[in-house]
Amino acid sequence: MRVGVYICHCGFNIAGFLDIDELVRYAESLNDVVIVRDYRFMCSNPGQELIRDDIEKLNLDRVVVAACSPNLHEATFRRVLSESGLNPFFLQIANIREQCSWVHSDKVKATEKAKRIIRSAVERVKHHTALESKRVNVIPRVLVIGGGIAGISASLLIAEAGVEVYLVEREPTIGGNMAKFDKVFPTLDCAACILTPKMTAVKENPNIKLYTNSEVVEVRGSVGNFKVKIRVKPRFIDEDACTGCMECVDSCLYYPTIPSKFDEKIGFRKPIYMPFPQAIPNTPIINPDECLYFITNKCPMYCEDVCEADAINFEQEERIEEVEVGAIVIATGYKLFDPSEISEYGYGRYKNVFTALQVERMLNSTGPTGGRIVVNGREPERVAIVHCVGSRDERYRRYCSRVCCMYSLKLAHLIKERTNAEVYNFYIDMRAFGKGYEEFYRSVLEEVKVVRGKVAEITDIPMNDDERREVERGRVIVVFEDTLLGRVERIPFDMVILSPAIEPSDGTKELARILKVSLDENGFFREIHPKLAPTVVAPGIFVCGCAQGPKDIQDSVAQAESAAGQALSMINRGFVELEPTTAYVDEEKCSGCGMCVPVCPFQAIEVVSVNGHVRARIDESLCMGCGVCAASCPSRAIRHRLFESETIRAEILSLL
Amino acid sequence: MVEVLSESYQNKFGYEGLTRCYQCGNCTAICPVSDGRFPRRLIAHLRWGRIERFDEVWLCLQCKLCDEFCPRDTNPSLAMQTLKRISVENGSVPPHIGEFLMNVYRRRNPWGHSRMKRGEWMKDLNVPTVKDCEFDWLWFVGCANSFDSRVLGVTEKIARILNELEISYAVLGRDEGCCGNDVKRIGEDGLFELLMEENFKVFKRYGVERIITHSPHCYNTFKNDYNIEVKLFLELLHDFINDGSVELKHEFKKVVTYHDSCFLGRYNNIYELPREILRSVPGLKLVEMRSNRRTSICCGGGAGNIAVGYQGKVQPSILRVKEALDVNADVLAVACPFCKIMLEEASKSVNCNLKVLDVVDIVYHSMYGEGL
Amino acid sequence: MILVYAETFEGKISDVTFELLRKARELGDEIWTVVIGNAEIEGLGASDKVIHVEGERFNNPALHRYVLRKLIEKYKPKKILIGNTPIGIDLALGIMPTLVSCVDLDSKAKVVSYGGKVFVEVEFEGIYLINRGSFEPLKVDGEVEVEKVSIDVDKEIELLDVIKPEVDVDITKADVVVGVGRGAQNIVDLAEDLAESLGGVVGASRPLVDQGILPPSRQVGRSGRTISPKLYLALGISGAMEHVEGVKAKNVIAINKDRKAPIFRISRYGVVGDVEEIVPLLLERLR
Amino acid sequence: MICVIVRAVPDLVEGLEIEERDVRPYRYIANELDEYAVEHAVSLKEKYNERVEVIGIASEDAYDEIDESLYMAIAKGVDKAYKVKIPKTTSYKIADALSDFLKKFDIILTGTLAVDEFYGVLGATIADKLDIPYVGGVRSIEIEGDSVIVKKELGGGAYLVLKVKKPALFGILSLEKPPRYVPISKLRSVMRSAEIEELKVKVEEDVLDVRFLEPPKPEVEFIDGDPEEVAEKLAEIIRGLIS
Repeated sequence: MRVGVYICHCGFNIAGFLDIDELVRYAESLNDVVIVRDYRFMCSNPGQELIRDDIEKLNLDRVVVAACSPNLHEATFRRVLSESGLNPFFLQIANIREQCSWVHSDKVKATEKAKRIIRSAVERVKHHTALESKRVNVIPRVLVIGGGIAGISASLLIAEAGVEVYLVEREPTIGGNMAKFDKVFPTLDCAACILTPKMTAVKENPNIKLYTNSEVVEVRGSVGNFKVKIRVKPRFIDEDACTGCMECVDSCLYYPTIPSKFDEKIGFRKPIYMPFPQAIPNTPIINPDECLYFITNKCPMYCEDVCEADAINFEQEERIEEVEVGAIVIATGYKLFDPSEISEYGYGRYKNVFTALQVERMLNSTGPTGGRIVVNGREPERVAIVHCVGSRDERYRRYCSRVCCMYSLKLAHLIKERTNAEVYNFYIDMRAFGKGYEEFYRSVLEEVKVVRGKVAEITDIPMNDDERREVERGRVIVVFEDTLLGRVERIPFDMVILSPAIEPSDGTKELARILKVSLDENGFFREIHPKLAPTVVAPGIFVCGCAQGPKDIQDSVAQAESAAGQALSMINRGFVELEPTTAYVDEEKCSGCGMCVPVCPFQAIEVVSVNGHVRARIDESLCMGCGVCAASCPSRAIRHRLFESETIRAEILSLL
Repeated sequence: MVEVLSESYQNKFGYEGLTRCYQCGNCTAICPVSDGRFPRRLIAHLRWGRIERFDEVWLCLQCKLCDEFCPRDTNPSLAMQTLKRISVENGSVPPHIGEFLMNVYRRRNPWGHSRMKRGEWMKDLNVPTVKDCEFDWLWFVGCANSFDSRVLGVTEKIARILNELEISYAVLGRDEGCCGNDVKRIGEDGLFELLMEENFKVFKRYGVERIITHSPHCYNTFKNDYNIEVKLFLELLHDFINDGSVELKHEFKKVVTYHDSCFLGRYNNIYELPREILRSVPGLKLVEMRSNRRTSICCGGGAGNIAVGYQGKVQPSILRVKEALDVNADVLAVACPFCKIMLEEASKSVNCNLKVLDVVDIVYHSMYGEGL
Repeated sequence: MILVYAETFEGKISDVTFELLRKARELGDEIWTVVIGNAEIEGLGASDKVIHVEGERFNNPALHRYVLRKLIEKYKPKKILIGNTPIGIDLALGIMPTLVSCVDLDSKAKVVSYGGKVFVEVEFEGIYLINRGSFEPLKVDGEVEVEKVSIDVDKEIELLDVIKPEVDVDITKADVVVGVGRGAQNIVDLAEDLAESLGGVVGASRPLVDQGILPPSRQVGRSGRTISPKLYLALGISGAMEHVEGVKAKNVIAINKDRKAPIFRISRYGVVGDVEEIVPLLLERLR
Repeated sequence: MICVIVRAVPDLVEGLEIEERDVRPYRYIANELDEYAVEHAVSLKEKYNERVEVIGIASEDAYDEIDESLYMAIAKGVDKAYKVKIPKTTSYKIADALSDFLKKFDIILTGTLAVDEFYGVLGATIADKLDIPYVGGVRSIEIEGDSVIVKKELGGGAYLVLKVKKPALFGILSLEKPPRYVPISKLRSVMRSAEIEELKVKVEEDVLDVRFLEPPKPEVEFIDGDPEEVAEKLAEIIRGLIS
């Protein structure tokens, strides 16, 4: 064997800490090593050229690159090998940056460790065998999960490229949280005016198959070839027949007493309802848990009577639809953190404490108050907007929710616009980072009072009797320190608006389980690389919008279109190349016990009969190379390419 | 005057929460005794290693209320304890704290009472001492319960109940020292270590393995600093009420509100135990004050302030009594001798009819129909 | 011959001197009273003779011990009576035994020592530093023989200044303190009047100070001031330890509703009753 | 150079046993006013860079117990500590014995009085023995060249300001600000490292013929009657007490 070892300086990242000369000397002493070279940036063109030259001139048959993590440049160097006529898998990366130079404080000891890392790579690479990559065709259809602004944007872009889209939405209508807003920052556009045309476009695009009131319940397969089960819950009104005349809703004898989820529970609806007038599909829905027909079976069913289109169908049942797609876009969005968890803010206890979304609904002309701000039947004279409710808080959500500062300012502006109230914004740090945001912040500063200090407590109990008189009749007192003045104050308010943290929407964990992808520490979908692959969750699975982390509408849309672009790019190419580092079965040894079947997270293994013997079989197009089956096999019949027992053994022994 | 702390100081005292603080002011806003910028500004100063007004730190009662409200796990109370430690190390403690510490050093109690008189309360009570019997439990009586006339009644009742229940217990009498809980909160670690060494020596001498105590202060330090097995007298009482050994026969027809001791509540998460005991008293109506459980405010007696009373402008004990009056309580129940001392004094200051009673007082009354 | 030291302050003979004269008279020996520095010689009729050591320089009490030493060497008195005061204490001398905190001297001298915890009886002859209030004062006007003596003192102690008490009320220095507690919080004005009529000041227990009824400078107790008046009149004070520890009064009179109130334990006289009822009546009589 | 004399006295808080011919304390402690004197001396050291030494005087019983106070003084900044064992004796004999040792100091401080002192005043006696000026009742001390400016308390809020030529001895009565606190860790490390020199001085015995008695316990006398009567009696009593 002829092994070449290439040690990268990575500028100062490695050379600034490890003794490169020492490493070179050491590598040269290793068995079978015929050439050792070091270079400032091995990943650069001249660096790659060094390897190419050596393969050719020195007849190398194995290459070790001692550099950064294989996540970054393994593909680069594999290509170098393959261009030089060597099998690309005759490469091993020795990670002496992330696992060595960056993380240690003792240079001498670190250099010793780097030597071992290089030695183990050399020992290992000698056991590598030639592998061939496989190609799988990509099904030219895309599943988009979630019909908020991100899901809508992604679906439209894909559909407009002529690719079929299945858009699955859990709620009875698409539009998501954006549909609840009145206006959006910083432009103060009417949210409905810019959203509803897109919603209609979804409805009208023949390439989009819309499933509302539906959920993804199962996903099998892998990149290019996903098999998806969608549960479509009955709406009890035929979408195709319904004209959206709303006669059925009007005729329902039930009083609108059910808190509307869409109106954030400050508005009320009937068991048959349309979340909002521009809902898509423009079809009401009947909630069987609330409808008298379903509960008592004694309803006169006026709705059925008045429906001229005969769209009401109490017989509708839940069904499961199966679709096959090549790529999946996750756009499941967010929900608000429940501020009643912070008991000292009294949300849920005091009638004049609201969440930001509730106020959005109040401000919206289609909302429960028709766009008026009212608290206990009166227009508030003094309004507090509390930023960072649950965000940046070790006790609740540690992260910054990114949009609260801006939407809080927007709410402050809208309240000033609609009422004569005095508005206070309480913030910790004001984060107005986007395009046009600073300008917006500046303009809002002219009309509202902005206080630096986190609200500690909201209470209706006055400190002493004088205050009691002043704050009587339904006011609440906000207790805070103005940290710029260094003064603790208690100000009574008629209305307090909490700007809660943004958190992953309900069911995110379940969906991650179904998709076999991971979530980050805050419960959002974890991207492959936060900087360079922010919308990729796994091969063929993309994420956009708030499902990936809190963000505003423009970022959500940009990300949605990026995800759509990634999906289209895959479909356009028509195939995906699969890593050959998969597991395979040594049929001689396999006893057919089936232990491996349930442990495979990708359902890639089944037990089949081979020549009358029961044997495990691995579908290598589904195998993601995780190795769980190999580890679980009691007879060591499952092996793993590039991670053969001998290879690993050689690697470990050389480290000891 | 700005005092500059060297980095080694910050390292030495090992307080790590500082860099997390984002100066939101929650601690200040929620602190019942804050002058408007304490403790937030001190934390900012500490972070810079430059302290403008060191003496501000002595406002702190180490009640941990700010920790409960801190969104960043900064633990301001720990920062205050650290600053106190620095002050103590420099010998600059305010007179009332110096007096407290000297009293504990010389007499092993906050008030400077005679060590010889520590066992005087038990004169006619038939209380076994470690010297004259075998015992399972050491009853560590604590300074307040041994000396202060306002809580001696509670001590007597505990002794009677222990005797009646035939608990195998004994007290140290004159050999009992100070547990050092508040010494530690003041940041006088040297004195705390001295007390701990001495107490351990005494425990060893008499073969003490398990401790019961009524004072949450003793309980806290035994549990968390000494790491010795310790049980609250109330836990014992709770068990006996539940298994029927203690019968609560007599009605106590009063509206009672319970004041959480910092050292039971925020320090040790014991919120429900005393409430459950109170609820099991027939006729008693339990109501909650505006701040309760984890948001409960301090009586003002912690961190050495019990010796001469809290010296800050705002008396938290008075705020607390007013809270109790706001919910129309007849009785303010406490489970800590310090709380009883401070709140009884405050209820006199407010000039109201609010009675401050220990949970033990109420249980005793319900058991025997007397003692109030 | 008994020598009585007449303590003077700003040219006036202090009251304690007359107390000493009463005892000296009882002892029956010849009495010489020593006045040092410029002073108005008044009320010393009980003594047989006054030795007056004049001189501007001797207005400085710190020099009196050296004058006294010379007088002792010169006249060799058997007993010397001196008030146990901040000035008197300096007159303890190395050349003649001194008995401190003396409260009586007949055949044997009686002394209060060990912080008041022990009485000592001793046969003694020398300088007696006698506690204030031990005897009834005996002030006798009338002619008395004055012998002017001039004495030279070599010690270099120079009087630079005399600082007079600040006008603000200092309860620690008052001879009479009227203490008000929670039971008397509605009659603080009456208590002020009562204190004024007795030439005293008003002190308070902690609750009243906490309520802001009286300033902290008036607080008596562990967390306030320690007072040592001749008379402490405790109105509506139950006598919590906190409070009682600050009371070092010679005489305590307490008025309280509760016969069991601990304040009575340190009281010489007690009244069980309502302060709001009794104080106005008392004030009427004392005016 | 400054010297402070610290006496071990009975710890009155812990109580005493009174026998006719003797008083037996349960514990000893440094005389509080002497500790104030240490405080003054340390302040002088800080301000004028004077060397400060302290001498502890203790009977056989208290000979070990005085150590803590001396170590405390060292922890506060005193440069050197001595101690002397004394038999049953009087201030006069102690003054005789110590005057030689004290000669070299130009400022000597001690408490104006000790709690168990009734026969002689140690400070004043030593001053007379050394033939140097003595001022008792001192609250504050400043050094000005070869003189010392002291503030002497007269009671009732009045003070004398005196200028005294060194060498001199002062009896301390009070402090202008409370004594500094010595962290126990520092005290313990001083106890481990510092040394107290035992001064070999012969102090003569001197036993007085005294009897020790329990002080009379005042009993409260309740004044009964209707309010008018009570007020009348009370007024009479009060007049009697304050006249």
